[in-house]
Amino acid sequence: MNVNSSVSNSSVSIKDLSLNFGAVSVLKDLNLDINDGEFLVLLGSSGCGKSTLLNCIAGLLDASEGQIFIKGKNVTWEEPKDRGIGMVFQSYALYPQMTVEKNLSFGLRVAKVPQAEIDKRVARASEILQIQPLLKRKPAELSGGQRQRVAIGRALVRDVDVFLFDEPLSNLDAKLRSELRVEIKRLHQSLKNTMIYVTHDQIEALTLADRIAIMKSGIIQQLDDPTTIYNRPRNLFVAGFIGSPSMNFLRGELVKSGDGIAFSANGVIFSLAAYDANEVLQPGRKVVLGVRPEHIKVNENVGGEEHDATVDIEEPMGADNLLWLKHAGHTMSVRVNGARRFNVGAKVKLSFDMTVASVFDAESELRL
Amino acid sequence: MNVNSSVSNSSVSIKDLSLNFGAVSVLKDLNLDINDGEFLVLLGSSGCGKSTLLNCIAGLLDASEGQIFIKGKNVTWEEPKDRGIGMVFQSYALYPQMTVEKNLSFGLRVAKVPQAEIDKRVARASEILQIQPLLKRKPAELSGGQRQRVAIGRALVRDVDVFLFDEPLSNLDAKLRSELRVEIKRLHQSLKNTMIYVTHDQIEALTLADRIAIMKSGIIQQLDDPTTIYNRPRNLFVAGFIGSPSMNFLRGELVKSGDGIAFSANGVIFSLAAYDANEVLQPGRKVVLGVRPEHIKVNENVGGEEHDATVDIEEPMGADNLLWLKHAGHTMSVRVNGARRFNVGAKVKLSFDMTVASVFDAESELRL
Amino acid sequence: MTGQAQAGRPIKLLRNLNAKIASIPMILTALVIFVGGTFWTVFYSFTNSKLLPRLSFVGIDQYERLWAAPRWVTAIENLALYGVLSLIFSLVIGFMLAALMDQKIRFENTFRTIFLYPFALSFIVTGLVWQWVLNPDFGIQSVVRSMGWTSFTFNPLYTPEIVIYGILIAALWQGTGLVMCLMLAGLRGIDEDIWKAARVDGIPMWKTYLFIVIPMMRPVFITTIVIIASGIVKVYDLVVAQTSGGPGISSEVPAKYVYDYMFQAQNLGQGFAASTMMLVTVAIIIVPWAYLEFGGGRKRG
Amino acid sequence: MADVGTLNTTVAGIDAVAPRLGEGPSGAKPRPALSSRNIMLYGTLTIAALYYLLPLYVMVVTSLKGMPEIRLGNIFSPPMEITFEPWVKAWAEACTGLNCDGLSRGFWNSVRITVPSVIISIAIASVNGYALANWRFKGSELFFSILIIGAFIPYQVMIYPIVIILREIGIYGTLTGLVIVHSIFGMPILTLLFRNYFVSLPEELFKAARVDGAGFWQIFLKIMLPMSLPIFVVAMILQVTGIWNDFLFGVVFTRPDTYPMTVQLNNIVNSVQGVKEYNVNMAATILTGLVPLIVYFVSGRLFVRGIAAGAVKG
Amino acid sequence: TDLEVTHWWTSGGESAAVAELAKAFDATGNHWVDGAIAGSGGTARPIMISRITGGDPMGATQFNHGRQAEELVQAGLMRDLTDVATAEHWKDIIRPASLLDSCTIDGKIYCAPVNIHSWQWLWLSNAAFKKAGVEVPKNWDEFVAAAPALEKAGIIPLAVGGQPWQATGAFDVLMVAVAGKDTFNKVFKDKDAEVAAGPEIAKVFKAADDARRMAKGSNVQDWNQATNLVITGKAGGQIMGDWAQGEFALAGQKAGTDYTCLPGLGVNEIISTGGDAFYFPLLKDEEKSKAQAVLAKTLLDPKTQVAFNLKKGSLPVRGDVDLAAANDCMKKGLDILAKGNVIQGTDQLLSADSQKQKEDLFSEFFANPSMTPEDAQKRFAKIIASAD
Ligand SMILES: Nc1ncnc2c1ncn2[C@@H]1O[C@H](COP(=O)(O)OP(=O)(O)OP(=O)(O)O)[C@@H](O)[C@H]1O
Ligand SMILES: Nc1ncnc2c1ncn2[C@@H]1O[C@H](COP(=O)(O)OP(=O)(O)OP(=O)(O)O)[C@@H](O)[C@H]1O
Ligand SMILES: [Mg+2]
Ligand SMILES: [Mg+2]
Repeated sequence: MNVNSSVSNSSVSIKDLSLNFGAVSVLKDLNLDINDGEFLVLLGSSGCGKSTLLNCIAGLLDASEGQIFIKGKNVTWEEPKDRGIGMVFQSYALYPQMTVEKNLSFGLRVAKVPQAEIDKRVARASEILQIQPLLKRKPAELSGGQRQRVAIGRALVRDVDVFLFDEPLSNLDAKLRSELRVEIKRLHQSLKNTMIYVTHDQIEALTLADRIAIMKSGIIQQLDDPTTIYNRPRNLFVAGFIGSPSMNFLRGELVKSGDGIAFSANGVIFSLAAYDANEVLQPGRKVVLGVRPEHIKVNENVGGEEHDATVDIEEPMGADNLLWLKHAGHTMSVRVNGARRFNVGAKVKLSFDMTVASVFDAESELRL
Repeated sequence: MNVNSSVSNSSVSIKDLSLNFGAVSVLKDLNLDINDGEFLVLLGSSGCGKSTLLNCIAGLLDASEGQIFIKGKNVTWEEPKDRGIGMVFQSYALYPQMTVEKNLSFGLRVAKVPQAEIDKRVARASEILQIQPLLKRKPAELSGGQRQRVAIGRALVRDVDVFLFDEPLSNLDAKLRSELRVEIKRLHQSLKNTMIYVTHDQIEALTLADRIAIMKSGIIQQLDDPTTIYNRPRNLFVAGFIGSPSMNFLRGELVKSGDGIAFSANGVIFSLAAYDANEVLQPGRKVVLGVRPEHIKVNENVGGEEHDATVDIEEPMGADNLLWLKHAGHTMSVRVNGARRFNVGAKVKLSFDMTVASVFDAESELRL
Repeated sequence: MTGQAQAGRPIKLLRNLNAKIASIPMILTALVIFVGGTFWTVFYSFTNSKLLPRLSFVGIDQYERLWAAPRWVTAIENLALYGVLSLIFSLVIGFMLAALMDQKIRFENTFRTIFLYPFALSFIVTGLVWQWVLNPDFGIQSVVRSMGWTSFTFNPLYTPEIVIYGILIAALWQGTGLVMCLMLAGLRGIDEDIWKAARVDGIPMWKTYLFIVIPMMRPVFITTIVIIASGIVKVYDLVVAQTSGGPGISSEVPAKYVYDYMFQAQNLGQGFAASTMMLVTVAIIIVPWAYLEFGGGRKRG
Repeated sequence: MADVGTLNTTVAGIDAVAPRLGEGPSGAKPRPALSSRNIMLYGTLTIAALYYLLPLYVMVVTSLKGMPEIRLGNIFSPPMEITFEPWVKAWAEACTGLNCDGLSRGFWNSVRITVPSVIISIAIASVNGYALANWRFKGSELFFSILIIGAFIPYQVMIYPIVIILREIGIYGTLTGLVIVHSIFGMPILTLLFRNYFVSLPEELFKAARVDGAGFWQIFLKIMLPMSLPIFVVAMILQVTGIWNDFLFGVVFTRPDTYPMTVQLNNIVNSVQGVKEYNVNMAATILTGLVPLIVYFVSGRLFVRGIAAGAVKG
Repeated sequence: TDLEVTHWWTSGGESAAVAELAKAFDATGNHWVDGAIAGSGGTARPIMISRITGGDPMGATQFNHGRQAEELVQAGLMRDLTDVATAEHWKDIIRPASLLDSCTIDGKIYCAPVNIHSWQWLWLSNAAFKKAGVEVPKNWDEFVAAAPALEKAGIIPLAVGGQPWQATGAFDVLMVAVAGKDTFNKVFKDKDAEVAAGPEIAKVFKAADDARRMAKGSNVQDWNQATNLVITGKAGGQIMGDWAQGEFALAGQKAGTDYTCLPGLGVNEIISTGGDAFYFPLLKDEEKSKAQAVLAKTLLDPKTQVAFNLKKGSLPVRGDVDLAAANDCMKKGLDILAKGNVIQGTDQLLSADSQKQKEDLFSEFFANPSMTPEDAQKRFAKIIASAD
């Protein structure tokens, strides 16, 4: 056994992992340590390599370079079944010709686990997931949500250390998705396994994760807890990727203004007195100012100057109302309470909450 | 021409429409009047008959019974092309081997529209949709959003009175979806055509619609503007269908309480003094109380009594934070500001905003 | 660290050993029979082997003789004519039948069975039946004559100029059913919405087929063409059963030339040279296709 | 339930505004059964069907006539006097050389050849397709490409080398040898079919089984096979008809006492005793084609489905 | 012992003849397993050869004696029959001697000839000529002259089947008749291309041109179907080997009354002495080897020879048998044979390869009226030039 002190306290540890499909390099020198019992979400847009990474961890794809440790053991060349992982797929991947019960027990039967033990584990898993009434049915006779539950059960019976989920909820409709999301969260709270969860839905990522790894083109952009990711995105990409609608970005430069520093774009000045890290800001620097839609107040001053804007589009979404405003030559989205309604073309005053804004270097795109 | 006074002021009018597939009745005696220039959204879960209705309007399916009028003309037996409609499909349905330009102009060329006119219309449509740079490309070389824009363009060049959209955004990812949603909204504001839009995404429905028709099993449950639908759902189905997470429902009965009426469930009393229609409420009636997650306040009194609850699950979603609370034997979802965080197991106090709650008869399931 | 990992790295050849073992029959077939056999044949085409293969090289003599032989030239011409016509007609007829079948017709099963059943019959049987139907003394010609049109002449099998069409009729009868099936499967795979979009655009049915659906069915057409083409190159039994290459040499085909010279004329060298030429023809058509279709490797998640 | 209540109120609400049906067309557009479209459609199909049925009809009719009636001429006229003599003769009495037991002997030979050949060739090809779809290894695509190109190589090119190879292993002229030959030549197209089919199955299923610990054979037998009925039917039909109908291999790789039915058919048809006995020939022809025909009639529907699943991929 | 014997004798007369061989062999206590392969030599030979080279040889097999099995012998696949031949004195009884020469390679004998077939016969239907109102012709020229009359009566003058060897055979027959024995030998034995391109052969092509014209409309494939046209009076005549006689006999027709035979086309009474022979592949099984020897002996047994050849319509290979039962035509043949007016068959003179090329040429020539005799002759000369 290759027990290695640097990885022994993490459940899954990936060292310098690279993976190429022919000439295309999909994962690039990736490092990732996942703690025991942690719920880690891999978030990124389509094609960024999330599934590829997950498949590497599962042993379904061979790494081109690098190593993978699970529970301190080097499993880089182990068969999937010997890695102590269970996996749940987007399309459920239930064996269509087997009943739910057979689906759950297939892996155990293949591994020649004694029947009594199989029965026990199936019973336990189906109790946890409340699928006892479905045991005799075939997958075709189940609804999407039920299928996904069975798929989770299949990982559950294997009594593994690490659960891998590859977009398990993408095929479900919005309502079911939010229901199962809660169930998975509850499952994690009760099992306390390590879980690695791939998704491109940021709501899932934000709600489920202990930590989120945001990926782009095979590289992890930021690995942090959801709050940090949301409030202090490391770079422009993360800032734009997380949050719906996107953070508003304004390109401009830093200027001196009275006693402190301010941001100027298209001749409009925004005081940055309230910005949390304003000691690193130097005048003259080209920067991008990012403000989330919910941090812009309409006709309600939260400190700092007020800006004139016109309502361009209103999108009432029930609890919230989303406004698209024209302001000094760019469009801005602002989220207000669903009860507040505006007319298209109405003139309003905006106030920016700079305590929670972000300033990025225009060139390196890193947060300052 | 069968101009009929009762339909002349509406753009599309459907009378007693029924449609059966063999023995299965999919649409049942459906009546619907859509005003000129209105944006009507057909909202319902999968299989409820939305597409079927849209296809009937387009003339792609023959009604079993009933009539359809467009611009006052009875088109029940007309060919699709003669109905003055344009249609946009979920799968885009672009002709894959033709360039974007050919896709846009093919229908016109077949209809022997003069070339000059074709050029003019294509130019106009591509300008509106900003797809001029794509005109020479083939669909395979376009992104999903671009494809959908071309599909809209194809309807646009036909200069039609009525636009039909069948879940045009379902195949796009979340980010693109919200972008195109805004574009469609803008398009409607500038064209002012009648638009009928099928979706099962309530956000789309709420943000886009002038009026929403909520369907279930081929029957329209409620036809109203989004605010009414959201705030005063006609029945339990609509109330539960709209809003995410769903409205919280409590089953119980009405009781007298002091000076007014109150709701009682599992021994907990909720005063309905603030309910907007409390004059129709009679004590003793079995009812369901519905309160939306954002209308429950945590540790913040908005009037009425306070209720004890325990935090079961916390789902931080960035701007908002969704709490699942255990309260008197049932689970309740509550939406709070994203900055407010709670620990699982924390004890909190809830306060219900009854001014915006709904009370439904337990039997007829209609809102009181 | 890296050292450790390398130590654990198993020998490449042994990974997925079962898959490799299971593929042995395929590998053997590919290498020994298809590659080995082909090379063997090409190799011996440069010898003057007669009844038995022997290693006495004569350079390209066999090829010179081959291309000087009127029968070979006729065979190649016939194959080209037959190939082009049967390709076109199979596709056209197969597609039209499929398009008709796709109109939600009644008795679809019956019609499909009728169109498909000849495919179950061998070329030998097909050849015999059509020889009989086209026989001038008993078949169509005599029947039409007996109905009063005494000067009616339809005798393809004994008329050198048109004998290849007689064979074509039989080949189409046998093969179009399968083409129809393939096309039907392709048509059913076309997105329903495309049809709807075309109807809303007011595009007539035939234009929709011609300009939209057929181009969309490219993969199906390719598969079909490959299947038809591989049959065309090999056409042998049908000709033997129907005309034996006659009258004269007017319905000879290359495969028959190969067989005749290899076995009847006991001139293996000549037969090998002829088969090598067939192979070259096939390679010119097929290699680019196979490369495009399978060489690049399909992308998978 | 709620529906009924809502239905009534909803409809009532709208009813108050709009009167019931207006004038003009209503309901489904009438489509006469004898529209010109239908006449064209069914007319064309029927004519095509006649073309396809004609030879079968001629075969059957001819096989039921006596020779004198055939000589009279019209091949299309129904038999004036039905005789089963030709059938009996074709099945049990027709001679080739000194053997006068008709097709009956060839029938059982064909069965003995077809059954193992079909089973073995499908078994091999399905495993190939599965390995190619799910367990690619270095070079697997190359072998596959060779195989596909091999489908185009005229059989004549390879007969001679195969004769030599079989002779060297010492199984020339045996049933084993013939089964191997059929497996070899069925391999390209069958492997293609199976590969395409297995590629079209969701790959996640395969991955799930691997995570579950199933190996190469377990996944194949327990997961893939049960899902592959349509493609197996297609393969079975293709092979049964292909092998049953085979003439060239049957004649080259067997000996007279194991000649398959097609060779016997050819012998009977070509063993002309004076005048050609067309009725016997036709009866023999039908008898020979009967097995594949029955297979088609019975499983034709599955065939089309399987073709759609395996052969035609997007 | 069971011995499988392959052959391509499947027509009516032929199989009756084979039955005689089988009967005689079975009488020796062995068993003749019949391996008939229908079609013609062209179909059957490849199968036989691939079985022999493939290591699955039969007990005995028919070939046309001559050069068809040459290489098999050279490859050591065939059994040496010299011991049987010596014991049975084949050298003395077989006549003409060229038959045994064709079986001899490097001084060893490898086959047992069973019959002599000659190609040089014109078979005429008396009924057809009667119907056309002309005399039954006495030679080729008269036949050509009678053709228009036959045609007028709706009779095809000359029946030629579609199988390529029929056209080739007819041409060879015409060559002997028109150009004579010497030219024939110069062309086929010496492979003299100059003669083949010369005026003598041009005459032959002229005759072939006539034959081609007269053969238009035959519309049959097999030789016996063509013969059947003559038998039924649908055709005036047919150039075919003496095996056609079997068909006439089977149809119950009598030479002289129902049909007429003209050896050497009535021009040059010379016959070729091709024929069939049995070869015996080398077998490992001792028992079978012995049975092979028995079979070889049986085949040349006088009684077998008579019975077989009467049915087959061919001439026996030994001169010492009594053929009283022979019919007119056969007797004519025997006479010619006795006179020594014989030539070797083209099967013996040319390799199968050259034969095939010839077949290709003449089947094309007969089917394609637009091919001029001159062009055909040029190609013919080329084939002869490269022949071996
Ligand atoms: N077998 C393969 N051969 C070549 N390229 C591949 C293969 N599998 C994946 N890729 C490429 O690798 C990249 C990453 O793919 P991957 O499936 O990991 O993306 P993903 O992040 O899971 O996306 P999605 O959200 O769409 O599932 C993509 O660009 C894809 O095209
Ligand atoms: N051609 C058909 N034959 C029989 N039933 C059909 C047919 N088309 C649709 N249906 C049935 O009609 C019902 C309504 O279908 P429809 O497509 O209108 O639903 P939808 O509301 O558009 O759903 P989705 O959101 O999934 O698109 C479904 O139950 C469906 O099964
Ligand atoms: Mg993925
Ligand atoms: Mg739909």
